[in-house]
Amino acid sequence: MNIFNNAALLIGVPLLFAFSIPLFGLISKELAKWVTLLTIGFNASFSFYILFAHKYPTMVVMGNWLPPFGENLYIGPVAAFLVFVISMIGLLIAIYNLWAIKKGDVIRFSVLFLMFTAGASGIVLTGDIFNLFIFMEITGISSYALAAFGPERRALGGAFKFLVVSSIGSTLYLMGVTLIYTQLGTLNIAEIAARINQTTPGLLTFAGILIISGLAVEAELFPFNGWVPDTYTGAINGVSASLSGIAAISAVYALFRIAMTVFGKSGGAYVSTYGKIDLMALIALLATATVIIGELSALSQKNVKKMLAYSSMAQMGLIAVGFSIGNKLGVYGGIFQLVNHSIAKSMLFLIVGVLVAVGVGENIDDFKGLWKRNPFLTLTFSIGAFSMLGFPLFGGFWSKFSIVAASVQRGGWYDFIIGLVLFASVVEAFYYLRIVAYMFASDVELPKVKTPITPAIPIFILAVSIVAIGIFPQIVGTFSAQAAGELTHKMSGYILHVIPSIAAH
Amino acid sequence: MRNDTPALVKRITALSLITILLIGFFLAFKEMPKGSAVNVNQRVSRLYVMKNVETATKMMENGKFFAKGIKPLRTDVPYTPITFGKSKNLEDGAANVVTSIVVDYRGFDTLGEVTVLFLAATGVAMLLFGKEKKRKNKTEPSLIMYVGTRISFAIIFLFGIYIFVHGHLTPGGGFPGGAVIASGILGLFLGKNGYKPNHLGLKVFESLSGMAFVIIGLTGLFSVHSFLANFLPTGVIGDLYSAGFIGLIYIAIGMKVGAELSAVVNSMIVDVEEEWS
Amino acid sequence: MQALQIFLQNWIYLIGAMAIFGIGLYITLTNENIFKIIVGLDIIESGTNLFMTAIAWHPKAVMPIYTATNQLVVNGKVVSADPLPQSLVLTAIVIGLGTTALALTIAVKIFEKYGTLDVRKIKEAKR
Amino acid sequence: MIIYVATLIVIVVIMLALIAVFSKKLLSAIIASGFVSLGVSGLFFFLQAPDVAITEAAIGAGLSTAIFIIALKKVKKGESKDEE
Repeated sequence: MNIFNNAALLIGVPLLFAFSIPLFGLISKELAKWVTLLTIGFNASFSFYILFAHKYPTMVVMGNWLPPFGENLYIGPVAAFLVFVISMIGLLIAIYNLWAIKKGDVIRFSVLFLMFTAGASGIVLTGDIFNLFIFMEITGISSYALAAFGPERRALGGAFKFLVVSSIGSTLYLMGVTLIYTQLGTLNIAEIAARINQTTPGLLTFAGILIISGLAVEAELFPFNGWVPDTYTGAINGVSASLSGIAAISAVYALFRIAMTVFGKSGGAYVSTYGKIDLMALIALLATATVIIGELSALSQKNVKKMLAYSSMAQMGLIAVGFSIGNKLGVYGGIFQLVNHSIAKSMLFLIVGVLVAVGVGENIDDFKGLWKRNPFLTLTFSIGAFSMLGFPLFGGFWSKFSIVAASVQRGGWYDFIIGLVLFASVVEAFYYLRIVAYMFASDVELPKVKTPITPAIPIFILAVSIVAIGIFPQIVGTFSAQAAGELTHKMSGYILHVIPSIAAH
Repeated sequence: MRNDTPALVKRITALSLITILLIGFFLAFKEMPKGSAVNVNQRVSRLYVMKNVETATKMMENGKFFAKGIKPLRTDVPYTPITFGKSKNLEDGAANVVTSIVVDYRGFDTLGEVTVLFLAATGVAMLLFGKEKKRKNKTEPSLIMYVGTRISFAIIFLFGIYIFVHGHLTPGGGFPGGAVIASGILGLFLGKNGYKPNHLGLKVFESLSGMAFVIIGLTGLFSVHSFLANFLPTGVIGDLYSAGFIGLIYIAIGMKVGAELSAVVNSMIVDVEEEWS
Repeated sequence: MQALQIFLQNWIYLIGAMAIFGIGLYITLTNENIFKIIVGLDIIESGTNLFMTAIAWHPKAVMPIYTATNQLVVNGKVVSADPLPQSLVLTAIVIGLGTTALALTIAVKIFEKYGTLDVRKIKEAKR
Repeated sequence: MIIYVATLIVIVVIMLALIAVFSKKLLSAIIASGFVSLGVSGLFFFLQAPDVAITEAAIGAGLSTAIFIIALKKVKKGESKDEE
């Protein structure tokens, strides 16, 4: 057991500064934004240190009570890597916010954005099933408020819908957790995971369904994703970017941490779960439905933001399909796709944000002839679109390829699922390429637009990283492979790192 | 659901959904221990009640805690009897076991909980941000109301403070204490039209008490090498000055919750004109 | 009479919690008025809290607070109600208040901007 | 014996919740939900959870209802228009 308690600063420092930002805000509005930026920057550099000094797998013990008695954070390969990704995306969006958020209550917006990022990191880090609920609520409450922020009134309807669906979801999650507690008498993920076969199958299955439907709300899986299009379209673009680039990926991680580590059976060629029905198969079905519904709905959208929202939904479905295949290659593809999606989708939303701000607009027709108006944004948008489609030389290629290969490896009815997913990819290719074609091949003559410098920095960095991942997939690949090892072998990957004394039995 | 779904269809769908959910719950309840079968001794709370987590930790490290089939032997953990007003230097000195769990054994949850409330208050204030309009109530509250709320505020305030200072001894604690203080401030709003609390003071108070919580946590990290660890002596169970840092944290929580909820009430009551400039 | 008492001890709190939960869910799912939806969420919250406290209780439980007369441990066995779910409920109550306050704020803003509390009209106004 | 009192309270609470379902006026629905919270906080005493009971009474039944009513007051004009 490797304990590195200073990693608690990943949560402690953002909290300290979130509480003190109102005081900084008394001095100046700009200072509040910079404090947020620097705090997220601290998180990014600290997680970079953990990742590259190879400090993981390690554990943080809270209040000196060792698990399973107290609460703990667990930093395995998945958590270390995802916290780094979340903090980096958060940092880049914070840079964008320096430029984008000028009106309204900037100070409180900064507080909420900071805690949104920290909460998402907390979801990834935590080793306690109830603590996961708390972090879900931290991320949730800040995202409801952030989604409702903005001068446009359409933000409010989306935020309200999100709030209602999400609160019902978290209630269901809490009830599932309580049901498990009645039988096992513990809330620690590692102990529950080790003893999950001691519960009765009916209760276990029902609790699993409750927990998974609660987490599926934020992971945007069908049928709990009715809020996605309205909320993403209504929110200001920086918030949409962070919802799809930060909140969604932490929620998907939590979903599969529960499904694979807590409910999963280890030892087979692929992960399946205890209980009367196989929860992984259930998730696979939901995810496939999500992919198909998302892509088909995206096809008919006239508004680029709404299209991106549906596409985001579909991508989350694809990620979930990758994870739910349950073999190592599938999880590898899922995590790779998670990172690609997070980078590309947040970049696309930021680009739309810049385009709206400089007066181009957010409808597909407004994108006509954009190449002549602003080559930089056109190029970066195309890079993002190509990565989404999985073109070779772009990040998305490797992940989509691994997911397809994994499902072929697994065989059985996954052949059918991957057929449907590939069909949906064709639909996706159609609507993304339509925009790209509009941008390049239209001869509409319109005045040029300038790119503001500040938001161009994050967009540029994200675009470069997509191309870099496409050419050198091992940047993400090494970590994804380690992460896949952790998620598919729950005993050696997770439980023994948290409660080593279980090994004696 | 779709916009144009008729009300009847909507109701039937909702009813069937709820029925399925409730049937699932009752099937699950049948497998759940009920009534006298609920065995607290099999749960991790046994260790919290007996305040012997440290013993259990040692047993776990020696490999004596888990039996064959990974069943935890929680009932095997030895205990020393705890007498109210006599037992000294327990690992957690709070007489109220719920408090000891909320603040000490699972203090990290509570930090998160305070954050959730803080974020909710921040969100409310952010959405209702704008230039203040004058409140125009038709009727001014009577003099009795005015004087009465002012006098009762002092009593309510004291009662709130009592609740959170005694959080480790009696039922209550930071959250209800803060809520009581906020309801006192709500009374002040009702007592006088156009009542304005000191906004700057509230803000500073809220920030400082929140920071105090985190700083207590960080002190634990740098003195006992664990975030939110109890670094003060725990004293005699039942004394006012016992239970280590629980009192301090509950004071911080109480003040923070009071300030936050008052801020929520304030931003809800005051009419503002939105400005995007 | 004895059988009835045992039945009630085993089931009444769970049945009550589920009934409150179900009614709250029904309100939330079927109503168009934003305030009614939030009332539904509030009631769901109460139901969940009751459920979580009910699983901590057994008929011979005492309250989990050490006092001069209250013995929590008798013959090496804990006889009090389970304090852990109770502390979780404390958390859930506070989180529920936060959600309610935020929801109400959004509702007030929606009324300011759309002039209605009807969810359907908000959607129509958007297009 | 106390279980019969608890049963009675449970029945009352369920009826209050039903009032919240069927009431036409928003104010009565809100008050009913406040009383549901209050009833539940009474049940917490029978469930040997005084901490939870105090918190629920102060926060769930007290402040939450107060915030509801303040918000309702802000949209008072809309209520008569919206109710069919």
